[in-house]
Amino acid sequence: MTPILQVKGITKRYGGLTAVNEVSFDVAEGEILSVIGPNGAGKSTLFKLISSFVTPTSGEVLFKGDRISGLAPHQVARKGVVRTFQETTIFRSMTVRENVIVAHHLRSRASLLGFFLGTSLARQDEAEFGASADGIIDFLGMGAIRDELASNLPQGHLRALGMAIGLATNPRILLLDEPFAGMNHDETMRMVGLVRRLRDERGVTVLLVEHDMPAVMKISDRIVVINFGQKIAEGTPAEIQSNEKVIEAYLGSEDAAIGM
Amino acid sequence: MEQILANGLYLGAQYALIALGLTLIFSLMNVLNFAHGQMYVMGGFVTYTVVAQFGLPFIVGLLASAVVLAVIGAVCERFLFRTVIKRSKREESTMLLAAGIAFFLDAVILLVFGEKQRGVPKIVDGVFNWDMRLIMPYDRILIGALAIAMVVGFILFMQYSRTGRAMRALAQDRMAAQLMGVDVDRYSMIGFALGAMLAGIVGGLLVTITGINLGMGGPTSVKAFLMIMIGGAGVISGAIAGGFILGMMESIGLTLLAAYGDVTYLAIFATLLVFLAIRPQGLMGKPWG
Amino acid sequence: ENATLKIGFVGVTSGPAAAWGISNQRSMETRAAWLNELGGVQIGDTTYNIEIVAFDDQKDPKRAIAGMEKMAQDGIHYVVGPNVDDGAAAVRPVAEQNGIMYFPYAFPKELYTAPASNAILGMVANYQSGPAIYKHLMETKGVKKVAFVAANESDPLSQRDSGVEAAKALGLEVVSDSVTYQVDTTDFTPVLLPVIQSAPDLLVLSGVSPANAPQLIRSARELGYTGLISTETAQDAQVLQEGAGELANGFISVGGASTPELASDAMKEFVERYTAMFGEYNDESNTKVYALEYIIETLKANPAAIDNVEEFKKTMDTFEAANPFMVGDAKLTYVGTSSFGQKRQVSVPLVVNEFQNGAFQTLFVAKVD
Amino acid sequence: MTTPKIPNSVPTSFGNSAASRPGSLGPARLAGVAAFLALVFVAVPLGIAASGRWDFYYTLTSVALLSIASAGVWLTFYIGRINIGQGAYALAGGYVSAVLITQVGMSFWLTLPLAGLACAGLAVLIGLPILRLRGVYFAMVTLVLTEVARLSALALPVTNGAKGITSIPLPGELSVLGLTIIPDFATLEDPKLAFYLVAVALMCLSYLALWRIVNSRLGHLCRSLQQNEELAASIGVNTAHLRVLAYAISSFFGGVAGAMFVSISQSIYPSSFQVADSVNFMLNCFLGGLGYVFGPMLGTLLLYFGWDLLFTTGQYQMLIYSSAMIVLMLVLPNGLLSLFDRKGGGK
Amino acid sequence: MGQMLNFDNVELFYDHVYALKGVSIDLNEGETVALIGANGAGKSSILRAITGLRKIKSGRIDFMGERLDGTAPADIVRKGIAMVPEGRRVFPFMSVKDNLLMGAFTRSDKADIARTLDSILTRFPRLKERYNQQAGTLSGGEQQMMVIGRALMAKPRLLLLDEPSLGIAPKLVQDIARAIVAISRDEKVSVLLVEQNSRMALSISNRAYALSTGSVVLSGESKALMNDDRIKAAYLGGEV
Ligand SMILES: Nc1ncnc2c1ncn2[C@@H]1O[C@H](COP(=O)(O)OP(=O)(O)OP(=O)(O)O)[C@@H](O)[C@H]1O
Ligand SMILES: Nc1ncnc2c1ncn2[C@@H]1O[C@H](COP(=O)(O)OP(=O)(O)OP(=O)(O)O)[C@@H](O)[C@H]1O
Ligand SMILES: [Mg+2]
Ligand SMILES: [Mg+2]
Repeated sequence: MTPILQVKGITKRYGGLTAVNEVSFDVAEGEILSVIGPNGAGKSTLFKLISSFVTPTSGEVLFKGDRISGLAPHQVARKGVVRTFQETTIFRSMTVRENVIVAHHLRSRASLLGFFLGTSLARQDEAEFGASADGIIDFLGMGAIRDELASNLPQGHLRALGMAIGLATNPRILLLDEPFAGMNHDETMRMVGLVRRLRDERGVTVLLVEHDMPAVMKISDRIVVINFGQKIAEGTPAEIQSNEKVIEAYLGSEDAAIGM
Repeated sequence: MEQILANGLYLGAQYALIALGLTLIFSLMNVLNFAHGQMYVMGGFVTYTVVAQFGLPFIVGLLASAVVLAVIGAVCERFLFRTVIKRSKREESTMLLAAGIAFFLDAVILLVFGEKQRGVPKIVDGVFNWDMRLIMPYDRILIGALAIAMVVGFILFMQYSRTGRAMRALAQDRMAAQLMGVDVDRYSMIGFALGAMLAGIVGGLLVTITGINLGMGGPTSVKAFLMIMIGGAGVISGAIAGGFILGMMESIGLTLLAAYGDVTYLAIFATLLVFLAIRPQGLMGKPWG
Repeated sequence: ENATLKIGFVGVTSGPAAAWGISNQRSMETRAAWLNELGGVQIGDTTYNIEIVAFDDQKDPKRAIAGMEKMAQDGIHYVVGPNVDDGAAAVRPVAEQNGIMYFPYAFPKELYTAPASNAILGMVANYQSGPAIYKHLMETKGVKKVAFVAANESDPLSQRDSGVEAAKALGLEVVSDSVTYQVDTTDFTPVLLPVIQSAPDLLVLSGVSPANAPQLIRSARELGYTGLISTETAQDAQVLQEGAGELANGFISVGGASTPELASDAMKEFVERYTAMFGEYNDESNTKVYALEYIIETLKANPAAIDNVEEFKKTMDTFEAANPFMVGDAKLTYVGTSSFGQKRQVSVPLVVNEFQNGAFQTLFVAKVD
Repeated sequence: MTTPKIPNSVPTSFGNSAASRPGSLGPARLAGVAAFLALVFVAVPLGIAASGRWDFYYTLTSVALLSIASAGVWLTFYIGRINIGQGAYALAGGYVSAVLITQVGMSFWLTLPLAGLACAGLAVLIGLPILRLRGVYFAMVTLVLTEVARLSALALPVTNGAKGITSIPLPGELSVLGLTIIPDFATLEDPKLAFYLVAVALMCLSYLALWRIVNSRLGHLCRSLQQNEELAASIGVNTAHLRVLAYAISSFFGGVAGAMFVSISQSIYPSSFQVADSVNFMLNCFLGGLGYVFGPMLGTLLLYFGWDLLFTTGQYQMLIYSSAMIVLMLVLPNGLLSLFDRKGGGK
Repeated sequence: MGQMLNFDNVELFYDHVYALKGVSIDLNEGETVALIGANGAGKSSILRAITGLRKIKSGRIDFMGERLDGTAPADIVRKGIAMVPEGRRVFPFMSVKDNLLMGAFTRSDKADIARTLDSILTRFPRLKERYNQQAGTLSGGEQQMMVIGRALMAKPRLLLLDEPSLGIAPKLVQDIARAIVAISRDEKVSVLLVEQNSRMALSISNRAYALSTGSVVLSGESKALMNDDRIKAAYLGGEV
């Protein structure tokens, strides 16, 4: 089976700083893969490279064997590689439902002119988007806040909304940047369940960046560890937890923190 | 060649001073002050009144312009901009306010100072003439030097004084400045007053050379916008660079393109569009969102 | 109680170009107040008080149309203004549809040439004064080479073009005519440098505004230019004095239609009354007082014209009345036949002045036909 | 199947009337539209005939046309760009129409859409580089654009330079298949009413289009762009394309308004639309309220009429006008229509 | 050890967000107190309320026996409270030197300021090396040192730190933790520490409060909390 996504020797430099340095890994279809590493290690940059928000200095990303590096972000999104943002990025002055509906853009069959004129195809589209949005909102358990203005939402719901926006684009691969941040333990565990269901029921491949180790260990099929832009380890959660390099660079040894 | 450079330098000095005030206000409050040109005109008229009507020395006129405009600036900030910024949903609302103030100042200037062109007598006579290669009247040299001195003074003030430091901090991070104990309201007001004052001082300086009239406001604002676009909005060094670059472009363009008629400004605008397409944030600016 | 005769004014009285319209409006108001004080004017069997209805068009042709509509609405048939080419052209349809005669201070010939017939030029056009001045200077000062500079705006540019044409027709050599400047220029040295280098005997500042004139003169002199400088528009002596001082000596411009030698007692009284009402006199009002006078006198000559401009037009061809503002037996008549093919211009004397030490001195006086 | 309901806490449409669904024509909205149409097409002419205030025709015609141009500016606000350059397109549209009529001999009615299209094309060319700019940078560049338009009109040969184009004939007859839809204006007793009717008809069409845009997917996408361009891109929106599209539509409105004005004044000069006009278009939008489709219409009405009404205050006109503007800004910084928010929004 | 800060039943809103739902905490002189809790729990809001950046809806805040709420932020700094805000908030286009001098904005005695500056540069030698560099170009760790130094320039009696470990590599986190301990010991400054890194926070503080969605859910001696099962589960991420 060929991997759905291949990252091949990708590098990104900003001036003198190498944010991502020769990173390579594959992602299999239907896999949940976490990328971890210290702050500033280059994880978000890596996601931006995969979703083509930034162009790599060298190296490339292949989606189903086709090169997607260098395409415009909306083209990559169109192919099914969709990213949510680390910062809670949503359309602030739209309601939850509007947010999700607008995110259905990629699925429109009618043209913009069609929508303008209100052709039957356009109306059909709108109706479908509405229904699908409601489905997604219910799936993520946000039914009660459907018509709330996004700027009024608490942190936790913002994350969920970010994910809903991502889902609305009908992605093949969803890139989640710190989806659990801002959630308490219970919420996190519920979210973990959701992501799992997403994969199981909708067949979405998930890449995520997360600092919440219990969650990462619980959810991931595999983990890639980045430090100073470089991949320093790759493996199952169990392998990573016992990897000396990772403990030293990221997880930290327990008494080092307390020993003062 | 020498002449072109000298002309550019002289123009640049006064432009830089105009742009400084505009960029200061912009950096502190994110307000694009449409009334900047009108403030400049106001400054010119105040100096005119003090010098030509009351017969007082030029320097007194200049001081009066500075004070009057500082007060106007402070009042605008305290009673108008502050309120609107607090209450409006979109930052751009301040543009409407600034435009309203521009109209208002235009009306006040018309009522108070009349519609005529005014000027004060030359402060120094004579022309510096280097072999016909470089011709520059002494009063222009003096005004140019004064303008450069003020630009330098302003930079030193912003760099080394407590107030200057506070304003720079305010411009870079309002919240952090507040945490340092900077009274942001007070310093916003001071900054606005200072920006208006700079406009007034340029008006006062130039009234000895170009005279002043009601119509100079709008075009001055547009030129000042040009300069801060070239240099980067909200950046002091950018404003200075923008001022001098525009001055040079004008000087060079007018000399080289004279034969082709009315195209100097078209050429400048076209260059600017191309430049901004390549470098949207200007020479030294930060990208703006 | 007298009836009221409303005369309109549509022009710019606010914003940057306020100066142009304000002198119009004020001279009309001064004259109207004066006439009313004298008991009004008798037209036909009725005695009227004059009321001036003024509309500020902000120098915007779209607003000028609104102003003209407003005049039509008020039943006004005689309007002074607008002050600029675009406004004057824009109000033409309204004026013609509503039977309004208007007196623009704008030069485009189409406004006054048939089929247009409702506009009457309120002053001497530059293509009339220009040749007179050039000719005078050719004869008295031996001028051979002439250079033109103009602001990069409609009115000055078209004045430059007709000036160049006139100069060429007189056999002058035009050494520079492509240099223009932005009205907001603060340093004219770079602008004038190439002009001066073309070494003209006469430098013409086409359609120069009072604001720019002193600076241009100053820059030219400071660049070492020693030739003649002239313009075909009116200037303000005080502005020249403040802005250029003695460097402006010898500067030739078209004066208000009255110099000390020409001014009658009525003109002197007008100046006094104007100054009393508005604080400061404006030399341009010497010219601008005429439009109202022409309207009233023509109506007196043919009372039927009071609400019928066709009657007014008929009267124009033969109209003649005493000119109260000039000494001697000067007359108010309509002229313009040679420029427009029909009488669509008020006859004001063409006074060419020379600036000397803070005041204008008459160089020569001519008449336009 | 239900059409999506956009709750009324989001001000996208006039008045936010509680029961209305912007995507469709509910009975309340239909009644409102009918009332509005009756007002502008029937009540106004009747009122003018009754009162004899014929001058209002031109005033209202101006308001209608200026509000079309303002609607364009509003649309650029809707994608998060401050546009102070609409005067440039109004001027360009005016010139396109004037040149086509006087030099090609084309019918005015044909030049009207052509002027709009030419401006849209121009907007694409200019928009491609400058729409990358944001915030005040875009605002300042567009301000300069107005000046560029004026200087170009002075410099280009086809525009007849400083002398302008004058004596442009009135709009001729518009007939389809031999059926006269609009009579030759020159044959009309007084074309004022005709101009008024054409102008308000254009205005209604423009606002209908704008309203459809805002309430269709295009509008939602524009809003997404306004709020977060990066996120919009990540959900597959071609942001560059959309920006240029919105800007082109906006300029189309400007061009049409400009062309229409030319036919009224029968002349055009480089100074026919200037920086002051561009600023006014922007102010109209602010004043009416940026969150409301009909904001620019109301803003134009108020600003334009405001000036006219103050015409009796003589030399204080400007002072009073600008003071009123400042006070309005202090009291209602989010536009006039934000008044409706408090009553109708109900949060 | 007298009571320094008393935060009594405080409620705070952002538009419609109910961020603090009646929170009470206190802090004694010389003490280091930690606030831990998930993102959005309201930790930063507590600091914003203390520094006056955000008005409180109800409740009261006292500092050294004087009422604090309602006072302007600038005056609060003068009373001796300095804060290192979330996300560091350096003045990016100012030099390290000017950034530090900004910290002493409320002080006027030049000689005294110079002394403080010296002691800070001695404590953070890295800053001395970067003295004239633009702050925006410093590395994250350096920036964090600098903003702590900047806060100390005000000679505060109470230092508020909002997530000083954010964006900092684990090794540097240790340095910063050590610096905090040293500062509170040497300068006799009380510290209110907000941290995501609960393990670090608990290890260097005397007492701690755990917050969840705007309310205090647990409080006590840090050592005790460290071994509390609930804390372990919710904040320490179990056994890693
Ligand atoms: N546009 C940019 N220009 C310059 N440097 C950048 C840019 N974007 C990121 N960097 C730098 O690249 C490095 C990696 O940043 P990145 O955001 O990918 O880190 P991260 O691993 O996601 O960290 P975190 O866990 O804090 O989110 C950092 O040093 C950052 O400062
Ligand atoms: N400016 C604001 N406008 C609206 N809501 C806000 C604002 N700032 C904070 N909030 C909300 O208030 C609540 C508490 O925020 P606060 O910043 O105090 O949390 P925190 O515990 O510091 O979280 P973090 O760990 O993310 O810093 C959150 O729900 C947050 O979304
Ligand atoms: Mg990241
Ligand atoms: Mg926080």
